[in-house]
Amino acid sequence: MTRTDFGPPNYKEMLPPVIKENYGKWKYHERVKPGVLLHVGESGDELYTVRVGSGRLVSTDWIRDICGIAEKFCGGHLRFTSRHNLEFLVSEKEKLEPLIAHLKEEGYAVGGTGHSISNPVHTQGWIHCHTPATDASGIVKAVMDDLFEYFTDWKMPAHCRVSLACCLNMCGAVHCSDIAILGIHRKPPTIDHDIVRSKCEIPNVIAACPTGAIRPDPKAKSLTVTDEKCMYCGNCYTMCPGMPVADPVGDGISIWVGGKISSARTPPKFSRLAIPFLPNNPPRWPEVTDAVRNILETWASHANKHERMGEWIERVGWERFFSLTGIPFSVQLIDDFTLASDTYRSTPAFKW
Amino acid sequence: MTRTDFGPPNYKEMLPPVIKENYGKWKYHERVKPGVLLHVGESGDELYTVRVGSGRLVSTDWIRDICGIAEKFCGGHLRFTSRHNLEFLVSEKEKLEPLIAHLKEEGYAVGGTGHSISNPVHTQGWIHCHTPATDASGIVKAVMDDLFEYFTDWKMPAHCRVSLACCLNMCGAVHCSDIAILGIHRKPPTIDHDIVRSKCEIPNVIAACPTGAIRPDPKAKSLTVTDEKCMYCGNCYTMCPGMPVADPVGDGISIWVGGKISSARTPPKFSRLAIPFLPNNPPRWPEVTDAVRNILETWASHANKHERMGEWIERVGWERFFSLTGIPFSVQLIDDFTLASDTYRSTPAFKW
Amino acid sequence: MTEDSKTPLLDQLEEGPWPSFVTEMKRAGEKNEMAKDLLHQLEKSYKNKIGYWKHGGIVGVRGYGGGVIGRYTELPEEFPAIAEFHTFRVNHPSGWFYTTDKLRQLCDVWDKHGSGLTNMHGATGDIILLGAPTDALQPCFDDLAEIDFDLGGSGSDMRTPSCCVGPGRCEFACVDTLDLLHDITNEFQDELHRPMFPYKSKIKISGCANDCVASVARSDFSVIGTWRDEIRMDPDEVANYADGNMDIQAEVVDLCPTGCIKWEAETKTLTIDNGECNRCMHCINLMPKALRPGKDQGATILVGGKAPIVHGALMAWVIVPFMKMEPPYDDFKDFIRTAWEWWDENGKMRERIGELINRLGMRAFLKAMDLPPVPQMISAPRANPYYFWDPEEVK
Amino acid sequence: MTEDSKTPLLDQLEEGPWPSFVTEMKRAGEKNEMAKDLLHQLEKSYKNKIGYWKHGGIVGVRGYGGGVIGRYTELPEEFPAIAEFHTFRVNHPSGWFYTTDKLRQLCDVWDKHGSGLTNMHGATGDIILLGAPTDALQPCFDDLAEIDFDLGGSGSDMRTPSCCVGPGRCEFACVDTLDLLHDITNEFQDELHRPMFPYKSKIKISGCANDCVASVARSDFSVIGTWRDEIRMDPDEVANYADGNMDIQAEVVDLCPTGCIKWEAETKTLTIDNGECNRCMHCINLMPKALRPGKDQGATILVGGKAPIVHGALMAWVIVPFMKMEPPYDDFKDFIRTAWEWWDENGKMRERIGELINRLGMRAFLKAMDLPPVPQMISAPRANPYYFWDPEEVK
Ligand code: SRM
Ligand code: SRM
Ligand code: SRM
Ligand code: SRM
Ligand code: SF4
Ligand code: SF4
Ligand code: SF4
Ligand code: SF4
Ligand code: SF4
Ligand code: SF4
Ligand code: SF4
Ligand code: SF4
Repeated sequence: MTRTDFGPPNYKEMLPPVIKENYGKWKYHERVKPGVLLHVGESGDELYTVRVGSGRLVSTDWIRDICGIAEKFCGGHLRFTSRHNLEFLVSEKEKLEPLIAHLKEEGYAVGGTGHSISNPVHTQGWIHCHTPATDASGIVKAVMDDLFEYFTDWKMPAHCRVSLACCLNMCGAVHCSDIAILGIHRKPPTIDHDIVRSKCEIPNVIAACPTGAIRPDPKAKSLTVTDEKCMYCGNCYTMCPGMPVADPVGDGISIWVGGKISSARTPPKFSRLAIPFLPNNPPRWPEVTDAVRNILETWASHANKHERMGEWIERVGWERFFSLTGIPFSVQLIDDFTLASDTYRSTPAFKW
Repeated sequence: MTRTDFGPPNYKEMLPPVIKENYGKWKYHERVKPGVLLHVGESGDELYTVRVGSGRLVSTDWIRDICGIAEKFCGGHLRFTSRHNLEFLVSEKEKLEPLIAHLKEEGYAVGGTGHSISNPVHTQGWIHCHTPATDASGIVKAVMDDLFEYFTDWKMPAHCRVSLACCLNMCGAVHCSDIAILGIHRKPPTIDHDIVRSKCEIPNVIAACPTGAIRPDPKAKSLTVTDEKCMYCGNCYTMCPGMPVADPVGDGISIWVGGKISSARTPPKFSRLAIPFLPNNPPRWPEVTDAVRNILETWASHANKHERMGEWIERVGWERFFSLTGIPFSVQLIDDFTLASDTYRSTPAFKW
Repeated sequence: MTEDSKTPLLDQLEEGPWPSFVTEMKRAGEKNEMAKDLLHQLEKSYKNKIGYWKHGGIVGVRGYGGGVIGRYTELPEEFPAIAEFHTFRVNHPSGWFYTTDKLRQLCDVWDKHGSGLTNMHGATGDIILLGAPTDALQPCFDDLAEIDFDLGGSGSDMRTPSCCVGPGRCEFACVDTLDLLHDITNEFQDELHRPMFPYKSKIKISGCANDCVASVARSDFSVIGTWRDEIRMDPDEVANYADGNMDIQAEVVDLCPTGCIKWEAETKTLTIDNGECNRCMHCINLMPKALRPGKDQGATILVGGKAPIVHGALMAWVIVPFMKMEPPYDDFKDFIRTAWEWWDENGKMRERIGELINRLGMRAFLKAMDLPPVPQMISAPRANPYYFWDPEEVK
Repeated sequence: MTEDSKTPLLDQLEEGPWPSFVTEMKRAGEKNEMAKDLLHQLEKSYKNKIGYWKHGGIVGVRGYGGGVIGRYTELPEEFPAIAEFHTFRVNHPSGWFYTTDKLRQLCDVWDKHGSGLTNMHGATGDIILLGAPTDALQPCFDDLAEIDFDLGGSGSDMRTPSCCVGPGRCEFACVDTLDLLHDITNEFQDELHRPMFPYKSKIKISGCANDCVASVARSDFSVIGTWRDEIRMDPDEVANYADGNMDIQAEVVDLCPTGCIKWEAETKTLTIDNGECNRCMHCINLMPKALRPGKDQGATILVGGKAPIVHGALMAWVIVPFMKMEPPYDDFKDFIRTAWEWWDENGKMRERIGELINRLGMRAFLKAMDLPPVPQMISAPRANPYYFWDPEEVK
């Protein structure tokens, strides 16, 4: 019998000695410089953290590379962050600068702490998922190449979380990001009746559609889709390969802004639609990188210190967000889903 | 043939000379004292307004009384306000104080301007409507007797609009009032099958129910109601006298707070449920008058200057509203209707 | 209160400083049986905690489809005088201004035909003449017509529109509320008097964002005056307010929702960044002598306000951020007509226009109105990805 | 980039300062056919702007109902090495802490059985081992078990829970996130490994309201550390921050959401009215050396967060304002079990617990959980009158 249900490795065995000794007894931290944190324990012990950007889709070779570095500078300990960055944990101060120098030499990206953008949380895209409307890793690479200075430096009034999901399933906390890049389909599934007949269980496909858009077509022994009811979720495709929703023209990117997770100052907020559609333009998605940079820089140059994207927009108003960014306001942005009426404006007090 | 469609009397013929002359050319106003306004025209002309509380349900004798007063002091002109107060329009300053003295002598209630409570907008109640869950005029009288000092004086940080509606139809802007007193039914209709059979068109009754709670009962040639689906709107009773919803035990009062109409400072707000049920206790509804006074005075003693009820509550938080007023928080206050999820709290940042 | 009073409960409501409707009912009751029976039926309601009215057939006057609310007591044997007790909704003059002559005429007509009891006014704005038997309706209306009082709305029609006092007595008015109201009421007489819509439709007009007629909460079409240029300022008067007992920093500046107004206490200088002002009226309200709305005036039109039946209350939504409002108000009338048409074509029975917009989506409404989407219409863009693309949009 | 490169589009993503996943794919491709085919299929996607994966049957390893995601290329002739390309979700250690030994062991196993490509980590927190053929699954898992790596969740089970770094390296942690995570992951092994629920269920744990693991947005059960007593203050350190380059008035006080914190610049005195503080963390974030969370620590439990499928995204809602969080965490485990039971009994297929609460009403959920309603659960009470009374409540 195989062993089962033994659970994950015990974290206690993974912790470096300085953490074991100061566990739960950290006193304060300082942001030493971009990419470098210092945590000080009640004992007076110091722990430096050097944060390094990661492409997340990495080879075992890369993992061995970073293990080598950690062995050299960190007693063989490292961790990853909730946004998939890599963190080197340095307990001997004298190793800090050599580590940083080594990292820079080897081309690692040090940054992502404090008022910077961090690693965009992202998903599979064309690499491994069956419902994507775009790629994930490629756009992230293009966006981060473009915004690299904001990762390695503190040039923004607050931190800014960029995230990406390649379809409405929104794997990741995309829906509450300062800037969210979301792949969307815009066409109902095309139906390959032969495949439907041969490979799909028609009742299951019908049941899978959340909007009731699919009806049986008994004559054709297949299905029909009421296009106006379809919101392109791809659930039918998951059940039945004869109903793909992906389409090179229909698929692309939407941009959402102003979301937030932390409760610091203001409660968490959902991101809201700012740009309903940009085309897929691999390998560098220039329309997307331009849009993200424009939004980021408009915010960075207008917001107050410590004011997140969503807090800034709430202060100046969405009408000002659109006039300052120059993003055209389009009908797609006006909600017409379940809670729509809560987003309509019931006051003549708005800005021109 | 009768004359039809000739429209309302022309307001131009109703205006006093000072208004005709300064029409659209008023320059500013001053609040002289509670109940008295001064408007000054660009011409320098002055118009004093003396506001008098009205029971709204008045006899022709009362109208003739006030006509007499207006003839004596105001050249035969008067107006009513959007909250059903009476306004005497005085263009000769020397008549102002004699008018006020006369009004006080005759027992009229002068007040309702500025930071005071005004006339509660209200409805028919047991006087003339067929769906009330309570009376209107009686509660208003009881509440205003109790709060009279707040009508004649400026003792509050901002103005406070109290309104009443005797059923969910909410005739009046009850749903956006600082304090709303709302009659509610709490029991599904009782069915008198004989009346249903003899007087009601069953399909129409079924169609009238907004929640689909009514089904035909073909055997009894009558109807049944699925009690759990009924929200006591009385639509069925409107169609069919055999289905009354009113009930001495089921009926009573709910109290709502924090609504607002003007866009001054903050956008309009809906009133929200604070007390789900108080019994009908005529003629003076002491539970209701106590509740209203408690809410009003808690607000008045805690709010900042110019801060309306809803603005205060938003600043301190609903948890504080309940702890300061001592009103128990009950499950009825938690929304479970269409937009419910927008009212749940998605942050650990709240007050104990 | 004598010992054998027949209304011991109501009698208690003759005490206290607030005007007593019971006293009014008694005054009317002295000369009128209907008023007397009404009082006694009400006493019974107070005793038993329940109403005694029922819905009846439709009643009315010749040539009109609405304007009279039918009402019958459940207890005609006990209270025969109010066996039929219908009310008139009489269209009030703009701004509820009256000459006493006019009011006295009205009283005479009502004493002749009805209970002698009224509501001055109803929650929609009408003069409510409270209670007359079926037979009296036509003669009463004929006499009302004689003195130039026409009926208001009821049923599935345009309801009696109303407006704030506006230019009649308020320096803030950015539209001539009284004139606009009178004009459209006359324009839409047919819609007012003959139910023709899926449900009721209300228009209310306020001269500024203070919205003294509560239009945003209770009208399908809310017209609210505003301006597009700059707040007019008289710096000397600003200084006077400061010299008076106003703490301009705390009372004005700190409460400005956009933070666009600044106060320099030393130099007594107030500056407004008008581009960032949302025209909420707060500063103007506090310093009317010093600040005034701009000169390029017009109105914001909001659509969809209503009470909660059946899907919950709605506040009206900005649909036209700015419309000039000058006689003959053609743009506005066209707007209303187009909206009614769309509603009439698409609305279900008892579906207000706001509910229809909610059901079919703002997109469909804007398309029907041929209006461009602008951010002023929303407080925030959608947070969900469920936009249904039109094939036209996908190329 | 040679002229006959087979991946001219992807090659462009090897340039630029951000780490390149293409370089990683090429590195893996040098020793592994799967990685090479993956690269080429991706190039084709880049060219044609479409993906080439399809959903397949269920794959897995013995004794487990989840933890492996099946994947098949639509183009097996063109890319035979990835005809089957399933991924493992491997349960990470709390806080994503590793020794390099452990990681190297993992790399060895993966190089032996799979593509040599990984995600460190997946969006739920697992180690994602990206791509192995069906045959390799069991042997690979056996080797993983050998080095003590167990599978994470997939399908309608409890998904791999995750937590912030917490007491491991953060002075703000009010719960021992790492220990709690490890404990419950072990407690709920069955729920993690054998899909048994209506749909997926996620637990995430953050040590404070900064919520560094984004629990509020993306977990059915969000555990967020907090305190009930007073913020601890070191006045000398406050003064030090002021002497540094922090504008305490502008950066801290003016941004405090409750206005409960005051700064006297002359005396350098900071005072907090803790009764009015909502523990948002802002002031503490800015002055960690001077301010610390209180000592009476525990967690707020929020329920219902999720992505938008099908009714729109939800953020989790406060259900338990405060719960002590100490080993063996029985209260918490009972809470989770009771909630799962209710969900399991009442939930439809593919209905997350937040959607179920929305459908059946908070009232039903609180009743099932035997929890009293408190104002902390809501941001505002209902604005509609549609409460359906229980006959029990009406007497
Ligand atoms: C390492 C990490 C936790 C982990 O377990 O991995 C972490 C670590 C810290 N966070 Fe965080 N946060 C981490 C993800 C997050 C997230 C989650 C996310 O981004 O998906 C959030 C919520 C984001 C949001 O609100 O949208 C988050 C919101 C914060 C905040 C609130 C900022 C705000 O003002 O809104 C603080 C407070 C601050 O920055 O002063 C904070 C503070 C901190 C501190 C200063 C806590 C401490 O004393 O050690 C840590 C260093 C922050 C820094 O980067 O400068 N952390 N932090 C995560 C690093 C992710 C990364 O690689 O970039
Ligand atoms: C691998 C991963 C993305 C990644 O690149 O990291 C992922 C990949 C998939 N997710 Fe996810 N989800 C992943 C984290 C998430 C998250 C984030 C989280 O867990 O914190 C979410 C949002 C939070 C939530 O659960 O609501 C998420 C929300 C979804 C949804 C929408 C669920 C909803 O209720 O709205 C679906 C659709 C579904 O379940 O049918 C979905 C479905 C899928 C499927 C299984 C596609 C499908 O419909 O069959 C994807 C498989 C891709 C593949 O072939 O590898 N995935 N998915 C993440 C899991 C890695 C891990 O175990 O660590
Ligand atoms: C006479 C009347 C208009 C009419 O056509 O009848 C009127 C008249 C004035 N209103 Fe009003 N308002 C009148 C109903 C309203 C309403 C409607 C309602 O209460 O149903 C509102 C909206 C209420 C709400 O927001 O819930 C209203 C919100 C205001 C405001 C905004 C106050 C705020 O800060 O929120 C102002 C500005 C102010 O008070 O400084 C205002 C200001 C004024 C001014 C000062 C305007 C002016 O310059 O003349 C008038 C005297 C106010 C006073 O009473 O001190 N008026 N005012 C109405 C008197 C009703 C009554 O008898 O009490
Ligand atoms: C008389 C009046 C109350 C008062 O005491 O002032 C009144 C009385 C009635 N209203 Fe009303 N409504 C009156 C103003 C309003 C208002 C306020 C307004 O117009 O500004 C509203 C809220 C605004 C709105 O329209 O949404 C209002 C919302 C309703 C509703 C709910 C409509 C909705 O869409 O939610 C109903 C129910 C219905 O139409 O079936 C209703 C129905 C009724 C009926 C006809 C009862 C019925 O279901 O048959 C009442 C007749 C009472 C009677 O026998 O006299 N009444 N009703 C008001 C009309 C007087 C006038 O013409 O001036
Ligand atoms: S977001 Fe959609 S396409 Fe992307 S990994 Fe998740 S389920 Fe797949
Ligand atoms: S894509 Fe989604 S909404 Fe459209 S038919 Fe398929 S299952 Fe239904
Ligand atoms: S609120 Fe209800 S009971 Fe009162 S008058 Fe209006 S419809 Fe009648
Ligand atoms: S009272 Fe309203 S909800 Fe109840 S059965 Fe009658 S019509 Fe339906
Ligand atoms: S709404 Fe404005 S214009 Fe009209 S009365 Fe009120 S303050 Fe004056
Ligand atoms: S009108 Fe309102 S927003 Fe404009 S300056 Fe005055 S207070 Fe500020
Ligand atoms: S959530 Fe709080 S305790 Fe956890 S890492 Fe972030 S700041 Fe520290
Ligand atoms: S934790 Fe937040 S609410 Fe409390 S004092 Fe600090 S900033 Fe203010």
